[in-house]
Amino acid sequence: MTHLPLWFIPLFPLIGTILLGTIAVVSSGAKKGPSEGLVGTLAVLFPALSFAVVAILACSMPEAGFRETLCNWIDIPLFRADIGFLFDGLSRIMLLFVTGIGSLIALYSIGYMHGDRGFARFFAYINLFLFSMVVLVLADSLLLTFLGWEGVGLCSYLLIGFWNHDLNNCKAANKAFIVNRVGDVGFLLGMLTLITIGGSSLLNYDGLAAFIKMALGSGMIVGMVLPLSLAGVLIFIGCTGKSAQIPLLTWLPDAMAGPTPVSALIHAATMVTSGVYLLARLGIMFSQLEYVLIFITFVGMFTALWAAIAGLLQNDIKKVLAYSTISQLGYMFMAAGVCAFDASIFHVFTHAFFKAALFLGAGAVIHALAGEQDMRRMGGLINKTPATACVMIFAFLAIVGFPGFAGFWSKDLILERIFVSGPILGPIVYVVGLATAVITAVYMGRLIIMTFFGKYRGSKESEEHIHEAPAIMLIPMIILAFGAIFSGYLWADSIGITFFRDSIASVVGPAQALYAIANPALHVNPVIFAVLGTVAALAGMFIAWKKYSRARIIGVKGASTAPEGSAASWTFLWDYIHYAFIAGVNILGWFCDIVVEKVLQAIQWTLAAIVEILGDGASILQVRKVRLQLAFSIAGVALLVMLVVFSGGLV
Amino acid sequence: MELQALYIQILALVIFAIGIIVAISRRNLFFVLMGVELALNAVNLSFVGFAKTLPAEMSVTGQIVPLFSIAVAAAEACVGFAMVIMIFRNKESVDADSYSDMKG
Amino acid sequence: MLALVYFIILGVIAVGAALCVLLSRHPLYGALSLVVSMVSLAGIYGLLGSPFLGVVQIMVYAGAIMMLVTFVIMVLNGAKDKRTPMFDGVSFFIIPAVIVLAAMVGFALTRAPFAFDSATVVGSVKVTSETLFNMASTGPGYFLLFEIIGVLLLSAMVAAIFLAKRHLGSVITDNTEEKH
Amino acid sequence: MLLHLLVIAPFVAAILMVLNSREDSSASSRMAILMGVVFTAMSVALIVTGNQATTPIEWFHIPGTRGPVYYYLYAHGLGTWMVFLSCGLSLVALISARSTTGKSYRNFAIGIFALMGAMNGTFLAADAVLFFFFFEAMVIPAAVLIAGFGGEKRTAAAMTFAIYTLVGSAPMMVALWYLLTIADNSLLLSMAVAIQSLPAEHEALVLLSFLLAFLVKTPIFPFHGWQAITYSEAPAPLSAILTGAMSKAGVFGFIAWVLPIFPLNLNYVSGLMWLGLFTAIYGALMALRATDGKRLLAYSSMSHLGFAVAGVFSLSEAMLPAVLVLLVAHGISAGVQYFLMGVAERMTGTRNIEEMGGLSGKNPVFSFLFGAAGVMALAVPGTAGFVGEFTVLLSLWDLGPLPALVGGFCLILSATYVLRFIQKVIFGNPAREYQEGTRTTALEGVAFGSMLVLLLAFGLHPAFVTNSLHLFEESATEEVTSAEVVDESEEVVSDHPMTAEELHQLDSTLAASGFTEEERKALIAQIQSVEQSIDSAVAEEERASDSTASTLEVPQDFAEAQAETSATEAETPAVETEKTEASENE
Repeated sequence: MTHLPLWFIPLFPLIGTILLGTIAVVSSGAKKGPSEGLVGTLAVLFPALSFAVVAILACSMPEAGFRETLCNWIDIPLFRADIGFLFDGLSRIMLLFVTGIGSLIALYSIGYMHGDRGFARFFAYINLFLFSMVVLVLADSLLLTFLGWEGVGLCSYLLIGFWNHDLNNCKAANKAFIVNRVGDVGFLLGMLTLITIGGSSLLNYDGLAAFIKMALGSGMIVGMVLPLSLAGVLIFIGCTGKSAQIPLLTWLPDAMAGPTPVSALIHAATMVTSGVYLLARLGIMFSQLEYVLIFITFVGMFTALWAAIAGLLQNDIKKVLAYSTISQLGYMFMAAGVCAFDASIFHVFTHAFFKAALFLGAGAVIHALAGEQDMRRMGGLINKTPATACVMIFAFLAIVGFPGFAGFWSKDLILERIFVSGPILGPIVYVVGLATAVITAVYMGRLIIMTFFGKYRGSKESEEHIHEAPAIMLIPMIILAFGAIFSGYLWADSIGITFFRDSIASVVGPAQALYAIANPALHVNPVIFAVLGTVAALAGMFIAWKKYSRARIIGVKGASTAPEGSAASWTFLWDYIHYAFIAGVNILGWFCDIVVEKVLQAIQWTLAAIVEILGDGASILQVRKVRLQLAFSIAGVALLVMLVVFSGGLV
Repeated sequence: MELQALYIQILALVIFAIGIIVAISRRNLFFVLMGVELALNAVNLSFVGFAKTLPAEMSVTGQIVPLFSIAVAAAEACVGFAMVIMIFRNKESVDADSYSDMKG
Repeated sequence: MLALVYFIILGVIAVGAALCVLLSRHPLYGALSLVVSMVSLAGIYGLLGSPFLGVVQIMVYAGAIMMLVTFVIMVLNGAKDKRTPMFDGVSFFIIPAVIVLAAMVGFALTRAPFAFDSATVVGSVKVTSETLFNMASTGPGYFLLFEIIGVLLLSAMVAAIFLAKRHLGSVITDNTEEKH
Repeated sequence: MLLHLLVIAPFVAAILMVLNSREDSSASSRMAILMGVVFTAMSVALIVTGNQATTPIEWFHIPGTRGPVYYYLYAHGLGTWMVFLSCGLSLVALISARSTTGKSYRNFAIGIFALMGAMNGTFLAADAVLFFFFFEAMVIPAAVLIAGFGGEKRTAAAMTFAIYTLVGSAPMMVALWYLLTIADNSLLLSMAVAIQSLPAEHEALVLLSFLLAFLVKTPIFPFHGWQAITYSEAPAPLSAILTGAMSKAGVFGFIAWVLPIFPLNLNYVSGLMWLGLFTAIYGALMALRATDGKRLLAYSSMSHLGFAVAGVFSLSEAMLPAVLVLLVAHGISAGVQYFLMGVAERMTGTRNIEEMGGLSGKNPVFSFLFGAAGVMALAVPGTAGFVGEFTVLLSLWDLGPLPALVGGFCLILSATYVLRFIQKVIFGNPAREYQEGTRTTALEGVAFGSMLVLLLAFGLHPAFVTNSLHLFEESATEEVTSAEVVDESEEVVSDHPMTAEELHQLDSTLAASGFTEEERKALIAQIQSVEQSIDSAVAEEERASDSTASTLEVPQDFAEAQAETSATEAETPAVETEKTEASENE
C-alpha cells in the first residue's frame, strides 16, 4: 500500500527551522524585528502540518507499522548505519502528542513571547526542537535516535539560554548540556557495547529484537546477560541524564530559567520523557536484564520520593513544577523497572497533558504578574484570572490522581503494576510510591493555594496590572486542560477501556510477555488500588488545605526564591555531589596547568638556557677583529699542514 | 746551473707569504687591499711557472688562466676601493679594526 | 745560466719591493713599491716565455690598478694612519704563522718532482689569442669565459659607481679607464 | 598533472604575487583569492578523480645512499583530503586576512601560498626524502608569517615554533639517511624492506626518531610546548591553517609513514595510544583553564589530535576512515573557530575571553556563526565531528572498554570548555567598552558559512569522505588477488635464474607501481627460490612465511600499510603485471 513518506514528518519542522532561522539572522541587523504575524504563522504552521501528517499516517497504520530506509549514513569497516524511520504503535503515540502539544505550545508562545527581541529566533529553536524530537522518536536505530537525542539536548541548551544577556541563564544552559553530555556519553558507550556484542546491526531496533529472540531461542542468552547488562546500564545512564533521574537530575530545576513555554514543551511534556521512551523501545532487551531492572526501579523510586520532598520546599512556582516533573518521571521509571512499559508510556502521555497545562498556567500567571515567579508574592489570583485558575485546578486534580481525571488512571495503573510485580520488592516500592503520591498532593495543593487563594501579597501597584491572558494563550491551555481531564479514558481498566494498551501492545507486548514468564504477576483486586490511590490524593489535599490555607504566608520583598537552610541542603543534595566531581576536574586542571605545564616549561627553558650558555661560550672565540679571525684560521691551516707533513702524509 | 721550475715556485711562495702578511698584519685598509693584490700576483706567477712544466699545447692554457685572474683582480680592486671609499665616508677611518659592526 | 742570473736579479727586486710594501708607513710608498714588484714580475713572465702576459701585467696591474690605488689614496687624504701603529699583537702572531705555513709548503714543494718541459711554446700574442678565441666546438671554449669576464668587469664598474657615487665622481671616471 | 600543479603552482603563485603593487591591497587580494579558488577547485578535482600518481623522476642522489631520490607524487584518500584542507583553509585565510593585514596583504598572501605548496607537497609526496623536504619546508613560511604578522610576542612565538619543530625532526633526518644507506631507494616499500634487516635496537632508535618528528608536529603531550604560544600569537587566519592543515602532517605521518614502514610491536602501539588519550585529556583540561581565546582553541585542537592519534594506534579495522573523518572534521571546525576568533579579536581588540562577552547583541550574524561553529566542534550528531569521534571511539573500544571510557570522558570535557568559550565570548553583557572594529564582511560570512555547511554535509553523509578510501580498498583487493594469481603461475613457469641486479630492478619497478612491501617480499622470495633450486625453494617459502608470521603480532598495521600503499595499485593494474612479465623475461 502507498502511504505518505515518513520523512515528511521531520521535514516540516526542518523547513520551519530553516525559514525562521533565516528570518532571524537576516532581520537581526534591522531596527525593527520581523513581522510577528508572519513569524507566528510560520512557527505554528509547520508543526501543525507535521501533526497532520502524523495523524493521517496514524489512521492508516497497519499492525506492524511502517518502515522506511532513507539512505545510508555511515559505512566503514566494522560499522554500518542507515538513516531509517520506524512508525509503529509506540512512535505513533509519541509522535501524536509531541507534534500535537508542540503545535499548541507554539500557538501559546505567540502570545507569551509577544514583543520579545528574539521572537523569530525563539520559534526557529522550537521548530528545531520538534525536528529533533521527531527524529528521536521516529528513528529505527539507536544511532539515529542519538542524533535526535543530542539534538533535543542542544535545543534545550539554546532555549534555556534564550535570554543570553543574563549570564545566569547561560550557566543554567551550560549545566543542562554538560549534565546531559555525561548521560549521552553513557548512551554512546552503551551503543558501542552493543556493537561489540553483535555488530552494528544490533543498533537497529528490529535487529536487536531479532537478536534477543534468537539468543533466547538458542539459549545463548545466559552468556550474554553480563555484556547486555553493561550495555543496559550505560544506556540507562543516558536516560537518567535526559529524563533527570538520580544522579543526573540537577539540571532540570535550573532549566526553568528558559521561557515558560519551553519549560512546558521541553522540560515537562516531551524531551524529558524520551528516556522512558527509549527504555520502552529497548524493552525486549531490558526484559532479560533482571538486575538492571531492579536498579531502574530503585532509581525511579528514590527520584520520585526525593523530588516530591524537594518540591515541598520551593518558593518559585516553576521550580515546584520542575521537581514535580522529576517526581512524575520517577514514577514512569518505576513502571519501566517492572517492565510495565505500557503503563509508563501511558503516564508519559497523560503527564504530557496535565504538566503542560500546569506550566502554561504558571506561564500565564507569570505573564499576568509581569515576570513575578515567587509564590510568596502571589495569592488570590482566582478572582483576577479565573480561566487560568480553572485550567490549573483541573490539571492539579489530574496530577494528584483525583478519581476520574487523567492522572488517576495512569498513576494507579503504575502503582498496581508495581505491587503485583513481585512478592517482596513490589509492596515495598508500592508503599513508597503511595507515600510519594500523598506528598505530591501536598505540594501541588500548596502551589494552588498559595497562588490562587487567600489574599494578594504582592505590591499594590503591581496588583493594578494583573490581567487575564490573551485568547491565543488561553486556547491551548483549555485544550490541554481537556486533555488533562479526559486523556485518561483511553485506558480506563476499571471501566473496561484498553484502547491505549492495545495500540502499543505490538511494540512493548513481547517484552512484557517475556518478563511475565520470569516474574508471574500477583493477583490482587484492582479496586483496592483505586481506593488507596484516591485516599492518598484526598489525604494529601486535606493536609495541604489544613497547613497552607490558614497559615499566614508573609509576602517577602526582594529575597531570592532559592530555599534556605535545611531546605537548601535537601534541594541541592545532588548539586553538592556534582560539585565534588567538578572540583575533582578542576583540581586536575589546576594540576595540569600549574604543575605539569610549568615543569615542562622549566625543562624546555633549561634546555634552551644550556644551549644559550654553550653558544655564549663559543662566541667568545668570535672576536671583534676580522684580522684576528683570519689570523686564527691561517694559524689553524699552518697547524694542519704541519701535522700532515710531520706525520709523513704528504710525501 | 740552469733556471729550475722549483725556483719560480719558491719565489711565488715567498711573495704570496709576504702578500698574506701584508693583508692581515697591516691595519690600514689600503695595505690590506695591496696585500691581496700581491698575493694574487704570486698566484699568477705560480700558474705561469707550472704552465712551463707542461707539454706544448697545455702550456698555453696555463698562460691564459692568469689573464682571467688579472681581470678578476681588476674587478676586485675596483669594487674593493669603492667600498673603502664608502666605508671611509661613514667612519672617517681606514683602520680595519674599527669595522666590527658584524659582531653579534 | 743567463736566465738564472736575470731571474735572481728580478726575483730579488720583486721580493724586496714586496718587503717594502710590508714595511712602508705611508700607503703611497707602499703603492709605488707594489708597482716595482709587479714590473719585475712582468719581467719574470717574459723570461719564462710569456711576453703577452708580461705586457698585460704591466698594463693592467702596474698601470690601471695601481693608478686607481694611488688616486684613491691621494683623494682620501686622511688615509695616512698616523694614529694606528703599523703592527700590533695580531701582526706578530700572524707573521710566524705564515712563515711556518710557507716553510711547510716549500718543504712539500721541494719534495715534489717537476721540471720545465723543453718543448714549451712561447706565449706570444698570436698563440695566446688563437687559443683564447678558439671558437671551434671542439676547442677549449675560453671565449665564453672571456665574455663572462667582460660582463663581470662591467658589473664591477656599475657596483663601484653605485657604492661611491655620492662625493667622489672623479674616481668613477678612473674606473672606466681600467676596463680595457 | 594535477599533482604537479598542486605542489608547484602555489610556489609559482607566490612568485606571481610579488608582481603586485605593494600599495594596492585590493588588487592583490583579488588576485590571491582568485588563485586560492583555483587551487581549492583543483583539490576538489583531485578528490573526485581519485588516486593517481606521477611518473617518478630521478631527482638527485644523496651521497652514501644506494638509490636515487625521486620526485614522485601520489595521491591517496588520506592525502587528498589533507590537500583539500590545506587549499580550502588557505583560501578562507586569504579572504579573512583582507580586513586585518592592510597594506602588507601581498606579503601575507606570498607566505600563505608558499605554505600551501609545502603542505600539499607533504601530503602528496611518495618519496621519503621528498616528504621530509616538504615537511621541513612548511616551517619556514609559517615561522616567517608568525614573525611578520603575529601578536605582541610574535618573535618569541616564531622562534619557539621553528626551533621546536626543526629540532624535533632533526633526528628523523639522521634516521632517514641511515635508512637510505640500507634501502634500495627512498620509496616507502624499499624502506619497509630495509627495516626488516635491521637489528632490533637500531630499529627502535630509527622508529623513535621518526616518532619524535611526528609527535612534535601533532603535538602530543610532552612535546606541545610550542603549540599554545604559536597558535595564540600567530594571526588568526594563519592559526587556522596551522591547526587545520599543518598539524595534520603529524597524524598523517603516523598513518602514511610510520605504520607502513615499521613493524610495531604491541608495547609501542598501546603506549602511543595511551599517550594520545592522555594528550586528549590534558589538552581538554588545559583548555578548561585557558583565558586566552586562541590559546583555548590551541589546547582544544591538541585534545582532538591526541584523540585522533589514539584512534590511529587503536589499529582497528575501522581506524583509517574513522581517523580520516575526524581529521577532516577537526580541520574544518577548528579552522572556522580560529577564523571566527580572529574576527572576535578584531572587533573587541582583545584575546582574553574574560574581557569579551555580549557579542550576540552587537553582531548577531557573527554570533550565529560562532555558536554554530562551537556546536559543530562539540561533535553533536549530524555533524562530521560526531561521525569522526564516534567511529574513533568504536576503534578504541576494540582495544577494550577503558580507552573508550577515557575517550568518553574527553567528550564531556570538550563540551565543557566549548560551552564556556561560547558563553564568555558571545553571551552576557560586554565586560568593557569595545572600540568598534571591522565586522564580518559578507564574503567572510559566506566562506565561514560554507565551511559549516560542509561539516553538516560530511556529518550526514560521511561517505563523501570515506568513499575515497573505500573505492580503492575494494579495487585494490581485487587487483591484489588477481595479480597474485597471475604472478604465481608465471613464477612457477619461469625457471631461468635472475641476477641480483635484475632482482633489484624488479624490486624498484614493483615499488614504482605501488606494490605493498609484503607482496613484494613474497614475490622476490619466490623468484629467489626458483632461482636456487626446487628443493631449497620449499625452505625459502617456509622462511618467508615465518617472517610474515612474526609480524602477524600486529596484523592491522600491515592492513593499514596495504590500504595506504594500495593507493597507487588500483591505478596501474595492467601495467604492473606487464612490468613483472617483462622483467622476468629478461
